[in-house]
Parts: sequence; structure tokens; C-alpha cells
Amino acid sequence: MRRVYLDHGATTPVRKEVIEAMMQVHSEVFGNPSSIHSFGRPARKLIEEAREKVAQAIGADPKEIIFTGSGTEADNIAIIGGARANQKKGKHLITTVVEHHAVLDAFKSLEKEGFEVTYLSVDGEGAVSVEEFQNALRDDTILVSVMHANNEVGTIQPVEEIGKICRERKILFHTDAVQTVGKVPVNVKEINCDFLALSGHKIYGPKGIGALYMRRGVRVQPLYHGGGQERKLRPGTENVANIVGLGVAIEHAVAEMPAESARLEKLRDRLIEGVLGSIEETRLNGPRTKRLPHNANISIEYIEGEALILSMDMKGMAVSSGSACTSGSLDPSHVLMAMGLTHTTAHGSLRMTLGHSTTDEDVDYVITELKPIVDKLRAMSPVWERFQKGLPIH
Amino acid sequence: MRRVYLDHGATTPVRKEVIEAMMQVHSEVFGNPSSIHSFGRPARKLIEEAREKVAQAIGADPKEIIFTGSGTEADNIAIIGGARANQKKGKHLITTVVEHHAVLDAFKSLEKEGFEVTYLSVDGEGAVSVEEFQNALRDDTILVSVMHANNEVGTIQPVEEIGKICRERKILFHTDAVQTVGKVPVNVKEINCDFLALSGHKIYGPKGIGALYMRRGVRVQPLYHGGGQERKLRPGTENVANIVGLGVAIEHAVAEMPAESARLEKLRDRLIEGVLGSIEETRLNGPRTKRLPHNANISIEYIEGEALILSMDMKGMAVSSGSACTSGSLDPSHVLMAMGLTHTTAHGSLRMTLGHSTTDEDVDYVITELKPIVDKLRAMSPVWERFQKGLPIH
Amino acid sequence: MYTDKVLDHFTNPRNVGEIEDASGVGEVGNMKCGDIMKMYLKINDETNVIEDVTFKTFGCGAAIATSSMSTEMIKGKSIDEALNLTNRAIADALDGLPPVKMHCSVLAEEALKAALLDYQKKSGKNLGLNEDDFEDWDEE
Ligand SMILES: Cc1ncc(COP(=O)(O)O)c(C=O)c1O
Ligand SMILES: Cc1ncc(COP(=O)(O)O)c(C=O)c1O
Ligand code: FES
Ligand code: FES
Repeated sequence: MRRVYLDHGATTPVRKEVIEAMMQVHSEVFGNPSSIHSFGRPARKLIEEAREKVAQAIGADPKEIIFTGSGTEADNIAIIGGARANQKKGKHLITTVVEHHAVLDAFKSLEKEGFEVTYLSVDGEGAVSVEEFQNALRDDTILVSVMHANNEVGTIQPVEEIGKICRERKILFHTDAVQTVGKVPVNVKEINCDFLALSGHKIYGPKGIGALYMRRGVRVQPLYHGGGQERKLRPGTENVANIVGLGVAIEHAVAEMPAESARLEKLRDRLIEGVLGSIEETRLNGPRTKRLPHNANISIEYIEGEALILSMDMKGMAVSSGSACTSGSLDPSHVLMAMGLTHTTAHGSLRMTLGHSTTDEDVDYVITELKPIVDKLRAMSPVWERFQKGLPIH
Repeated sequence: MRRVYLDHGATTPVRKEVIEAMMQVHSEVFGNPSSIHSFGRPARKLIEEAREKVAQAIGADPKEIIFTGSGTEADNIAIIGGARANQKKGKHLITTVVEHHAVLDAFKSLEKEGFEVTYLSVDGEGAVSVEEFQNALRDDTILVSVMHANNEVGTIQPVEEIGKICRERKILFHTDAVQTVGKVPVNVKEINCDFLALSGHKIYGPKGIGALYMRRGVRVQPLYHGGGQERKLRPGTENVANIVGLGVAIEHAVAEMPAESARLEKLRDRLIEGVLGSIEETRLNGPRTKRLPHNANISIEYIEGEALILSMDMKGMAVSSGSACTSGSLDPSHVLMAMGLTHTTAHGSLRMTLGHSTTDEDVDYVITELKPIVDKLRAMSPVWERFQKGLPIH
Repeated sequence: MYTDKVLDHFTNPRNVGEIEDASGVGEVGNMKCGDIMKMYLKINDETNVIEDVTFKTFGCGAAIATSSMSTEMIKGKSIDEALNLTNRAIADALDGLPPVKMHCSVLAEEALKAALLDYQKKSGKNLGLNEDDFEDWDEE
């Protein structure tokens, strides 16, 4: 059976060059980077080289890069560490309702500590409004976090404008760029951000490594304590192999981006048109153009996401969904709900995220195989029955 | 030139079996463990298998194991998370002056939050006294942390007794077992601990992975927030390869322990005797017998540690020291100072930690090569000059 | 971490030792920070030229290398030139030091000044050096 991986937004395979570089570290450069002897020094050097690569990729200075254990950690250090370090200036924070849980839950925890958080709403395509943001600003606003692009629906946010306003008012601005690095240009100077989070495993690097950009001069309060590693913000012996892996991955990701993103965009458009054209009662979630080049998010009405994923999986297609059932919680995707979708529509959402391995044949395969699956699931759906009989649904 | 790695206490090479297992994960099982499709499920399965291996190695239940990004993280979650979650019961904590910075600095940060910490002293061999511990206990003591064995001088602490007393008084007991797993038997039931921290890179596993044992029923407050991974205590996409690597490493470490520890003990004793016998004004730090089987810590009076490390490095020997100069801070090792050593003696300390690769020839090499190095450094030491002229030194 | 020049001076330190009939001896540092530097000068009273210089150091690689380099930099120079030697110049001559190690180069500068102060006392010449600027290890 053909296997079609269309879940690159969840994670990507590790590219060959990355695996080779990491293997070499594991087998040849095992010293502790903090050791001053000749086993430790090459490890330190590898870390600093990787730091340069990451910095280069996002237009930063190497001194402004901190390696973390994940994108989640980078988000947490920026938000929780940044808010705590600046709480004397004010206790008001701003973020959006469509952030990843790594950001949202960090803000939720800050609310328990006495911070006040404004959650910006989004429009039907998942975009925040700069105007609403400006209205939310207060004299005691100290930190703002708006993601660069959304992981579910691919909406790209107006971070440059928001960053500019924050900079003028000397408010810390964090952006979660976990989904954008290697997909669209990411430059910390253009975004005007003080913090930026990225993650290795979304760009064909290893899992368990992330990086935080922290603008020179910005201070945060550490969340973990121990050795002096990573400017005391991420203590613990460095994951040298994964750091090297991230360096190699980001270098490749940025170099190949123009060609690869154009290629994926074409495939994605064909996929969207193919699905919308062949299956009735479907709709695209998120904007038609201002979205991540590899992201297609489609609601297939009157069926439920987990059932759809499992059925597609049996035909070799790996995708994800905004259905509650995939997350262990009962509510469907907070992103789709925030965009105004009904529970039913949100439950039947299908996220297909393309990547390196995706070919024209993959797209054809999905277009051909999806319809019979949907037909079968709808045939057993009482909601579909109501719809067909013209009965009320909600 | 012969290369002799005697810094296994700092980190160990990654064993072949671990590298192979990790490579296989990187190249074949790349799915996100949270994905429910057939790319994600095998990743989840690998994590759970590794969890069983870790649990088995320390006499725990797999449900009681949480994977973290390092030993440092495991220590922090236990101490900071445990203290915060239980502060309604009291604000008094107990630890020792000889803990690793991952523990000490976590307590220091809790002091800033209003907790009160008692730091138990140690005797001349680095051991804490159960009696002093008992006298430190108060009605509002909620958490105690005593390391299983010290990373610098190898002293093994009476954790079983301390754990027993804590259990009787329903006080949480954490032990940092980063240095003991694979060296001496580690069993959470015998230690009577509620938490136990371990790390991959000290047992021939990868860097950037640790584990926290958390006894069933014990609650902690998370330090990072995000996805639901690792019982919400270590959110962020799991480092599947390193988790698998830790599983393989710990399985081997525990299996080979009886034979390997006996082998290392013999080599270590010969090394200690050889150095003490051939170089005047030297002394062993830490106990002669109740110490880690692979640890030799020797003070070489009137010379400075970093200079010694660099000189040994030039002859191919990788070791570490408790000198300030190796750590970027100005004070020499807090452990040696706590044991009552003078600044001079602490500065000239040499830690040699043996491991898999260590042979009889390595030991001979060190015994032969060390003396001329010490002679040369002493020849340019003004302190040695004072000593030889019978002038006061301190 | 260390440059090749630092490692060279550390491995093959120049001018190690004592001078029996030194014109000036200076010792700075203390055991607390783990650095002690002692410098011996042989100065020509007529010409004010430093004809010989040796050192002894208890300290890290940077401390030893900066001691060694500083002796090379002042040997054959006048007292005035020696008074103008800064720790930064010593560090620069070694192609730089890691930031955390800059304080070790301060010791080399101070040991030299302490030795010149001793010479000032012994010779009765006024070099413009002030006793209060120094903390003698012995008196600690
Ligand atoms: C006793 C002890 N605790 C904690 C740690 C920290 O472990 P890690 O380097 O995995 O963060 C170490 C190792 O450096 C250690 O020796
Ligand atoms: C937008 C966004 N932020 C943060 C994360 C978290 O990254 P990581 O899995 O490396 O913790 C992800 C990925 O899951 C993401 O898509
Ligand atoms: S129907 Fe089972 S969780 Fe939604
Ligand atoms: S002599 Fe101690 S840091 Fe240089």
C-alpha cells in the first residue's frame, strides 16, 4: 500500500544530512562541552557553530540564541520568564486565542500568578486585527505574544506591524515561529521581536531541540536552575548532537525554502481544489492565499475527525484533525472554534501538511481515496442523514 | 599519543547499542508520538517500552517514570514542583551543602519565594549525618533532598535511612541518583524516596535526556506549560530517539554493573595508591571505601587545578578538577570547601573518574606521566616555594 | 577556549624562577581566588633598564601564560615602559583571553607594579607608585 505522509505540521522526518551529523557527534565528539580538556573543547565548538547557523537563519546575532529542549520550552522561557522579570513595570499581557498550547498554557499559568491577560480574537480566517491589538494596549502592558503563523490553519499574522508598535512603546514582543521557519522568510529584525521561538522537528531536524532568540539586552527570569549552560536559562548538560542537528537542519531549510515553498504551494493548491471539487459540503479553513505554503485545512461536514484520520490511515494516508478525539479533550480545536466554526464543522476538520516527500502522485492518491472514505463515514452518520433530509442540525 | 579519558563523571561516550537504536528511530520512526496514525503509533510504543526499561532498572512502575530533558530538569521538577505543590503544609525544606548545582540552585530559588531551607553539613569525607538530619526536621518540613552519591568525591550518602524517616513523617524525599545509576544498586523502594533523578549521559546514553521517578500519588506543580506530554510535567514533543537511547543505556548499565563496578574499583584503588605513593603532598578526598567505584579525587598540594588539567590534557589525559578556574566562578569547589579543605588544597584537586574504556595500561600511564607534570607546575609555584622554605601559606 | 599563543606560553613558560639578588620582588593575589603571582626584577640602577625578569605563578593556564608573556614584554625595556604595560596589552599579545579569564591578566600587571614598588622602596627613586594600591598577600 502507498504510504502518504501529510502531517509535516505535526513533525517531519529527520533529513539524511542531519542524521549523519548527529551520528558523528554521538560516536566521535562525546565530551562534555563544559570540560576544558580536548574531549570537551570540540563539543563546545560544535555548539557555537550551530548557534551561528541558527542566528544566521533568522537574521540574529549568535549571542542572541539560546538552545532549549523544545519549541515549548522556548515559548515558556520567553513568556513566563519575560513576564516575571518585568512585572514591576506592569502586570498586563496580550496574546491571541489561536496560539499553540505551549503559549496559551503559559499565559494561563501567569494568570494564576496575578497577571492579567487579554486574548485577541481572530476573524473567520484566523487572523488577528492590528486595530484590536492597539485597542488592547494599556499603560501597564509589558509583554505581547502573537504567533507568526498558525499551526492548524496556516494563517500568517501581521507580526511585523504588531512588533513595530511594541518596539515603539517598549513592550516586549514574542513570536512563536515554530511553524514558519523554513516555510516563509523569518527575520527577527523585520518582525521587530524581542523573542522568537523555533523547533527542530518541524524542519527535518531532531525532536527534543528548540531555540529561543532573545534580543540583546532583554532579560528574563530563569524557570530552571542549575549549571551555567545557555546563559543560565537552560541549565543542564547540552544536547550536543541535537544542537548540531538543528544547525544543519535550519541551514538546509532556509536555503531550500524559495524553491521548496513554491513547489509545495502548487501541490497544496491542487490538493485543496481536488478535495473541494470532488466532495460536497466541504470548505477550506483559513485564508486562501495568506497562509503557510504547505498547509491545507478542510472541513468535511457531518463526519468526525478521528474516524476520518483512522480511515485514511488504513489507506496509508497520515493526516491530522482539529477533532477533540485526537487530543484527549472533549472540545474540538480552539483555533477552529475561535474562527467561528460550529462544533460539527470543527469536528470534521482535516489538516494536511505537505513536505519534502510529497509528490504529485501523493496528491492524486488523496484526491482519489478520500471520497470513498467520506462517503462511507457519511453513510453511517446521523448528522449527514439529518442534513440530507433537510432537518435542523445544531 | 595515548588518549586516556578519565572524566566519566562529567559524561560518558555513547555506547554502540545506543547509537544504533537511536539511528533507527531517527531514520525509521519519525512520527509524532501524539499522532494517532500509523506514523505516530510506533513512536508512542517505543517511548512506553523505554519507560518500562527505566522503571525496571530502579524498581519502579512505568507509570512512575517521567522523561525529562536532563538530570537537571528532573531535579528541578521534583524540588521546585514538589515544594510549590505542598507549600500549604509548610515552608521548610532540607538539603545538603554538597548537592550538585541542579539541586542547590533550585533550593536557592525557592528561598527567594519564601521557603526556608536547612543545608546539612558534611564530615571530612563528605558524608551527611543522619542525626544532624533528624535534628533539622521540623513540623513544617515538607521536602528533603539528599543526593545518592556525590559527583565530585563519590561519597555515598545514607539515603535509605533518611528516606525511611521521611516516609514515616510523610515528608517528600527526593534523591539525585545521577551519579549512582549503573554504579551501585539503585532501588526506589529500598531508598524510600518519592522522587529520584537520573540522567542518560552518565551511563553511556545520549546527552539531553533524563528521567524523574515520581512515586504513585505524589503531586507536583509543573514548571513549564503546553501540551499534555509526560503527564503535563514535561510538555513539548517527546525526544523519542533519546528516550529510546536512555532505555537501552540503562538496561545495559544495570546488567553489567556487578562485574563492571568490581573491575573499576580495582583499577581505581591501584590508581589512588599509585598517585599517592609516587607524589608527595597529596591526599585522597572522600572516603576510602564507601565511595563510588569509579571515582578517585586527589588533592595535589600547591598547584592549581586548571593548570593541572591543561597539562595532563597535553599528555592525552582528560580529567577534571574542583578548581574555580575550570568553572568560570572564583570559588573552588563548594563540595571540597564544605569538607573542610583549605582554598589551596581545594584548588589543587584532581578528579579522575573511570569507565568502560579504562584499562590497566591507562592507570599505569597516569601514574607515570603525572609526576613530571606536577614537578614542573610546582617548580613555578610560589606557594610550593613557600612550603619548601617552611614559610606560612594560608 | 585558549588561543595557540596562550597554550604555547602555558606549555613552555618563559623566564620561570627566582632571581637571588633581585632589585625588586612583587607578589600579588591571594589564595581565595586561587591566583598568586610573584615577579622578580633585576634593574640597572644607572640606565633604569630591566635587565632580567622571572616569575612564579600559582594559577590557571591564563595566569601562567600572562605571567610568561608579561616577562617577555618587559625584558630589556625601561622602567617607564614597564609602568605603562597594561593587562589588556598582555592579553592582546596572547591573541586574547576568554572574558572570564581577563582577571588573571590583571594579576600579571599588578605583580609587575608590585615588584616596581618594591624597587622604589629599595632604591629610593620615586616611580610615582603608591603603597595603598597594593594588597600584599602576606598581610592578608
Ligand atoms: C549529581 C548530579 N546531579 C545532576 C547532574 C545534572 O545532570 P544533567 O547534566 O543531565 O543535567 C549531574 C551531572 O552533571 C550530576 O553529577
Ligand atoms: C506553533 C507551535 N508552537 C509550539 C510548538 C511546540 O514545539 P515542540 O513540539 O518542539 O515543543 C508547536 C509544535 O507542536 C507548534 O506548532
Ligand atoms: S466521539 Fe469519542 S471522543 Fe469524541
Ligand atoms: S588563576 Fe584562577 S581563573 Fe585564572
